Amino acid sequence: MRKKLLTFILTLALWFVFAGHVSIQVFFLGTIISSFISLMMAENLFRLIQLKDGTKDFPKKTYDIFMVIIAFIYDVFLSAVKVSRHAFEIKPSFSPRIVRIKTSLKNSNSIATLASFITFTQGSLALDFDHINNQYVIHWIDVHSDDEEERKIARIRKHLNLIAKIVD
Amino acid sequence: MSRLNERFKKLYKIGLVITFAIFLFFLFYDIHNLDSDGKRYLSEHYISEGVQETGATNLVASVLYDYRAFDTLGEATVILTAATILAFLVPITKATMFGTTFKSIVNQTITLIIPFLAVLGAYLLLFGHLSPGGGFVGGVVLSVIPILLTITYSVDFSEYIFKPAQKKLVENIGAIGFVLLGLLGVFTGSNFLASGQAPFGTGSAGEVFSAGLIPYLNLMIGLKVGAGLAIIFNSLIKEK
Amino acid sequence: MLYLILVIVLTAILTFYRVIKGPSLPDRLVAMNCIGVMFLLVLVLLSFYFERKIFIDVALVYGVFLFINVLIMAKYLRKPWKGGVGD
Amino acid sequence: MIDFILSIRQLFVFIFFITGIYFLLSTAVGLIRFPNLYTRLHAGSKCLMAGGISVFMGCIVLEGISFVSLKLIVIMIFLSITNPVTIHVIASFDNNYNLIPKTYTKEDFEK
Repeated sequence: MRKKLLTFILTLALWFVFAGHVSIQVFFLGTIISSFISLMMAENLFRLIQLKDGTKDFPKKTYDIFMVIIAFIYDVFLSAVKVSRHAFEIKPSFSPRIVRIKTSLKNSNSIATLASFITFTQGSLALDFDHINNQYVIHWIDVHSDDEEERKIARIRKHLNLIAKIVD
Repeated sequence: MSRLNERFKKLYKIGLVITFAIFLFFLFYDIHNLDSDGKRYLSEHYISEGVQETGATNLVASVLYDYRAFDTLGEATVILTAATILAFLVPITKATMFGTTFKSIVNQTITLIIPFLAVLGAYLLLFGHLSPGGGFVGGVVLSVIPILLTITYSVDFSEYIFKPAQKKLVENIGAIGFVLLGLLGVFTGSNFLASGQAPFGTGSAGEVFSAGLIPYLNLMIGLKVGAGLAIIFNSLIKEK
Repeated sequence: MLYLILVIVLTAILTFYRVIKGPSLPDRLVAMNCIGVMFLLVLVLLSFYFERKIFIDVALVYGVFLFINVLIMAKYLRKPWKGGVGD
Repeated sequence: MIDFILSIRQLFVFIFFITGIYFLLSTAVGLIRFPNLYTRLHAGSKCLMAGGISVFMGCIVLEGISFVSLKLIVIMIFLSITNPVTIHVIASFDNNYNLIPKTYTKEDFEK
């Protein structure tokens, strides 16, 4: 029931954004359509997220989501600066390396979220995911030594803890 | 002889491009000079009086579903014919196709964006007379949902969720409903598929429930196009 | 605003070099995806240039179709084997 | 006072558009100059999304608070969700692209 209510509110907000103005007729149509969608698809949408604590710690969760969005935008711009610096060099120099990282996440929804985070951190790209050994295959753009590799893996662990707080 | 033949093949392509360019030049020259003559009286009439006569702020929708609605009926019949013939001719046996299999990352993302697609399709269908869009585009966006299910999971899963009989039923509802809505014009004493001239009341332009029959015709075309495209895609992909 | 649109179209033409040259098929797919997103930005900026804000719907639908297009191409395009259909 | 706020807004719009042009140009140059596929994927994901986000932010500042800027935010979130998935699909497609023709022999097709 809680899932259906959440889906209903989200789709109704999306409907008002698309419609562009607020009136009684728009609200009437939107109620019909979003109730239809939430009856059909609510179970599939939140299939793997466990809402264990309910509405008790709602402000804390909102703060966490806000922190994730800030970290996302910061990472996108910082990594883009780093790649564009490679593009305007006179002689582009790389030292690529392919690394496998083991994760502790079990939820397949959070695995998908972490993959898009890995694509946007500095100089890394999620190539593949191995379901048997539960590990990512990651391509780094420049890693010069083993010491530097450890430091970069630690940066991914920070994202992993951040995501495990919200959806897991 | 063979050397001459090769040279002719090269010159053939270049000559084709040049001929096409000259043809396009004359076409655009004619369109550009259309202003000077008095050939534009019909489009002037549509632009100046279209909103007042039909009640739809989107002028393309007012031409498609009011002035030239009979052409739209013919266009929609093409999709019905294509879907039925494809479902009839393509054999039932399934073969192995060597497509790449997607990992769970793709599946989770597609599960997240399917409600977004449903709301977008419903908006394009129901607001066809107020904004760009309309029945055809809304139907294509709605038919994207079964196509996504087909390419990420399999044909069997997609046909388990949306049954083929249900899709046939929805398409037939669209096809019959269009004609029945057109007959409403005859019962009130005017022509077939008339919405602006028939005494339904056009309403005030700019609101959701206005413009006579146009929103309902949009809805019918959207259901028909969406179900038809889903049937065509699922009958062409024969993956085991 | 018009100069901004011209610069983005020029970057799209620069990217089109990779579509023609690209040695393998995934290179061409990446370049095509980039060109698609650049023209989506051009559509949004054109709606601001002509001051018709209602044209943003066109950009929305274009973004949806771009995603589907790349997914279907990446699933079913492959190298033709000897004696097969595409040989 | 109103002139001051307007000039501040113009300055922000200018900064956002200039950064967007810089990242889009670096996308095109990177796609041309980088040596192999995986480094080109880096240019096609990060620089492209940074350029797109900054152009959208410029449009939002230019528009102000209205329904149009909310619609722009919806497009921005949609792009930033789907673009990493597209890059991942192309990368995994390349893996299978090299592997599949070796694993199937001619006898498999004659069956």
